[in-house]
Amino acid sequence: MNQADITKLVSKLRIKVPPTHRRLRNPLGPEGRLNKLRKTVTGLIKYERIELNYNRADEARQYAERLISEAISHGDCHKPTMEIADFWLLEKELVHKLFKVLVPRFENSSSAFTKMYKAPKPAYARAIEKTILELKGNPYPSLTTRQPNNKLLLQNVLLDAAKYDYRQTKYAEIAEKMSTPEETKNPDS
Amino acid sequence: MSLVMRKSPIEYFNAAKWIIRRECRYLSNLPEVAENSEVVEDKPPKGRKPRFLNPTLQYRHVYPEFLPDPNPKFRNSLREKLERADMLKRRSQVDIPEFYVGTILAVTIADPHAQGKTNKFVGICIERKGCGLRAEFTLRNVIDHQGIEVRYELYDPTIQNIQVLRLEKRLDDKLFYLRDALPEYCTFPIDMDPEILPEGSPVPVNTVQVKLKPRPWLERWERQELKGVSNIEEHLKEKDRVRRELRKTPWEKFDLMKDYRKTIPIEDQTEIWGEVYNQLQQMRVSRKKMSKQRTFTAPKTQLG
Amino acid sequence: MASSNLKLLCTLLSRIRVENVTIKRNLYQPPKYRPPHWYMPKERVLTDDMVTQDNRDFIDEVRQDKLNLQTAMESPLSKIEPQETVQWNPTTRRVGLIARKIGNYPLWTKSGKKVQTTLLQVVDNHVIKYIPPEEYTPAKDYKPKKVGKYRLGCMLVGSETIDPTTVTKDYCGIFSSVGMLPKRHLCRFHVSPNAQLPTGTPLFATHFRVGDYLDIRAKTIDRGFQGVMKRWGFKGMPASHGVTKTHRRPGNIGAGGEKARVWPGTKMPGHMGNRWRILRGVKILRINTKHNVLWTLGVGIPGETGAMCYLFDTVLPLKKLQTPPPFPTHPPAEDLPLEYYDESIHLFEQPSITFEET
Amino acid sequence: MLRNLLNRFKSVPSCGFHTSPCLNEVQLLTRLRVVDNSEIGKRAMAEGKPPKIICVYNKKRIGYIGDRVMVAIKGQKKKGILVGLKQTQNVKVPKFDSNNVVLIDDNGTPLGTRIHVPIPTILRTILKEKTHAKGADYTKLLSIATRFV
Repeated sequence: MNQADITKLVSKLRIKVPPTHRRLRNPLGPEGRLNKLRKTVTGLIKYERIELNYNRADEARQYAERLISEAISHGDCHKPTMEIADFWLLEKELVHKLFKVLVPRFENSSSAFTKMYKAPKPAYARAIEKTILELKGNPYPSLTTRQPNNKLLLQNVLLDAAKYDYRQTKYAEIAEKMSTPEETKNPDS
Repeated sequence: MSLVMRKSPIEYFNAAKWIIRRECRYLSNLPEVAENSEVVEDKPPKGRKPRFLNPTLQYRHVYPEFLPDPNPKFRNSLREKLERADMLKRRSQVDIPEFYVGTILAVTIADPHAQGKTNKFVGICIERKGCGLRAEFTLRNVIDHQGIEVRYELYDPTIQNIQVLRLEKRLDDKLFYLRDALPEYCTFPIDMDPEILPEGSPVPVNTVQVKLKPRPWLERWERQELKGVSNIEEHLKEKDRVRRELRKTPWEKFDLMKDYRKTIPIEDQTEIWGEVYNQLQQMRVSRKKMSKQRTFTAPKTQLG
Repeated sequence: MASSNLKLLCTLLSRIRVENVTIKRNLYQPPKYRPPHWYMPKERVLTDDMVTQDNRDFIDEVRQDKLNLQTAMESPLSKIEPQETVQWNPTTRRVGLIARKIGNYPLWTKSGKKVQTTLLQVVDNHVIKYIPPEEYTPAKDYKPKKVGKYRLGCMLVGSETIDPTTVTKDYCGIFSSVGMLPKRHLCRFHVSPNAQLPTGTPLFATHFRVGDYLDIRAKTIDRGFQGVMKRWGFKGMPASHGVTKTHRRPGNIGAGGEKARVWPGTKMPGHMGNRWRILRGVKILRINTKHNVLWTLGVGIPGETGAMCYLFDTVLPLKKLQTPPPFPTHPPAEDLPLEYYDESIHLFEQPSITFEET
Repeated sequence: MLRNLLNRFKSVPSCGFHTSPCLNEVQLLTRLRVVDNSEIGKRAMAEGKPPKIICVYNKKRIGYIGDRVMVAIKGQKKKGILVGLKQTQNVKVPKFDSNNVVLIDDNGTPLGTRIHVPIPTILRTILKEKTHAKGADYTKLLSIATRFV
């Protein structure tokens, strides 16, 4: 059992973090892995919605979340945070976007900063799982269809009826309970 | 100040010895002036959220073993809770003081090999590791020109007493390089007297830089970016410098998820400290009262 | 003449009947997996039912009401008079518990020795059903005995109540037929008929006592496909001295001559772990009655942290129960001490250990 | 110069040697430090020819604390007891910076009259266990120790 690192303080991520990292096979080793992810994180911050392979998306998502949460908690006057932003964002104007646009956008949010969807696979082809990774609050139209008015669907109609019955029996029970103690009380008094 | 702590009149002689030793102390034994570098670190820069200023979070430096192992494979909230409760129970029986790597400690244990006797060891703490009830620390000293290290478990019930002789920090997290340093840097007298810091002062950082013995070394110290070693470059060859450059991993400090997987997030920490803060604080206060009482009562018993 | 012969032949041939046709089959038939007869498939494909938020809340409300009813339910044991219960004898087998492994930490004995312990939490255990020996036919028995020959009955125990909408209707049926909510884990224990318990009896960690020995059945850690060095502890081959490409390989796997084949059971690479294993004779050192946690000696309990394990009284002859345990189980009680300790264990709230001169 | 070298090294992929720390085990031909004041031991240490292990008297052939060893010292065979090891030790057992040995004769009597370094107290138990009623008495070693840790 190892001791936790106490020199650093980090905020908790709102996404599920696997216990170990993915290797993302690369001839340059861990350095090459980070270089790969840097490109993806830069793209995500720049375009706000990207489509890519699942493994890389899931890994890049964690780094993007951490980058934004660091930016939120330390601000742009903190030198180490600035260095980190400088490393992760290959296009330097995105550093401004991170601190000026994304930090105000996510400062008061209580959920994750990014969202990941499964992308449709091509039919009749052996394809790698594709995903769509996006920042929340992006200007593009939503990817999911809005919930239609489903009140008149059969299951809902039946459930409404069941609910009515259930409530009625419940009220009846409560009324019975209310009335019985009074009856028992009356003979006492 | 140390005179007040005396328990028996015989030790007045020891006190005199201490005062003399104070004048001709070893280089490493010199306590440095309290540095205010920490205070600068703690100052909240602009834009920081107020939750960073939660004072209970500072307890992580004093009681690091209360934080669980960050590996999610080993985590379980109930087990951690039970473990913390057991740790507090043990702490209520024995005073486990605040200490850091670099602090000089005296540990007294009941000796199972010599019945009815205790065994005291004085040394500098060179490592603190493990979490929960498994927490360990290692003491090092040079006795009779022989370097000796002893590893102790923090919550071992055979420990009778842990006394801080000099509370200070060093520049590095682990002081394993003392094994390869000249022996005077980790030589401490066995009958060393406790030095008491003034109330409320920050823990001083000892900025002494040790001198290493010539090679061969136990580890490749040149690759570890140590701050507490002064003469590392003297013993290096060109080959070693090249290898050091090759082995450097400058990208590692930007690996945000690696940091994240090694730490306990703030939200979890505030929960943990909120649970144990009150009890720890109470224990501290009662211990302080006890020690004050002792200082007043001890001389009376001597007279009587 | 020839045509009449032909006709005769035809009639003869038509009279031939095919009987006793033997079809050549492979002699080896792998045993078929026969699930126990109370088994029902549990997993269900979750679909979006397009239920309105209002109705979703209603479903939640009903579920919560049912859960409250179950938690408020009194243990059926409290209705039974203590005189009615049968006495325990060394041949009876009691019901077991389902527990979750929640981690390890050390305890110290009174002689100052450190012992590693594994913590097992008993979560929300209830008796679901008792199948008497007359009706019970174990699935795994390849020599089926006549029904009614079994000495032991079968007790179903479930742990951790779950949302009924997340499992199949069939699986829910096992529980709803006896008036319970579905449980995440369902397990059977062989029990003596006199140790049977009524449906809905809650089981606690106090079912076992401190100092007793357990058998623990659990699934080992799944390590995937592994080579011989990790799976069987082979030595491998040297890193140098002219060895090429055979550093972690098994080497020879069989001899020539008459035995020129690989013998069955040869240790080879393959899937490692994720198998049911029983660790027998594990001592209980400490019990917490509030959280229902057992501290057991040693770290050899199969599975990783968070794995489920089945606990029952040990069958080892030297470690069997000597004195009558809580029988058939410990009834729910309010005024229990918070923790029970084995007498060899040093309590953390006791003063430090000193070794007295003898 | 440095940059040239760097570039040359960078083109070569690094070989995957293990860099785990050594175990510091006491085994055959390990050099020891004699810590008592026996004549032969003092002279051997002064000449810079410390004794070598030629046999460890246990089943594992790796010396642990309190084990009996045979050493080759100044052309002679002597027996000794390991009283301090470099190897990582259990909790509360001291780890020394050198592998220390105290020379004894066949009866377990130490050759010297004083041990000038601390001795681990666990030796009290270990040596008592090793001493049998009619065999050698190793506990004599404890009486010449100056200090226990």
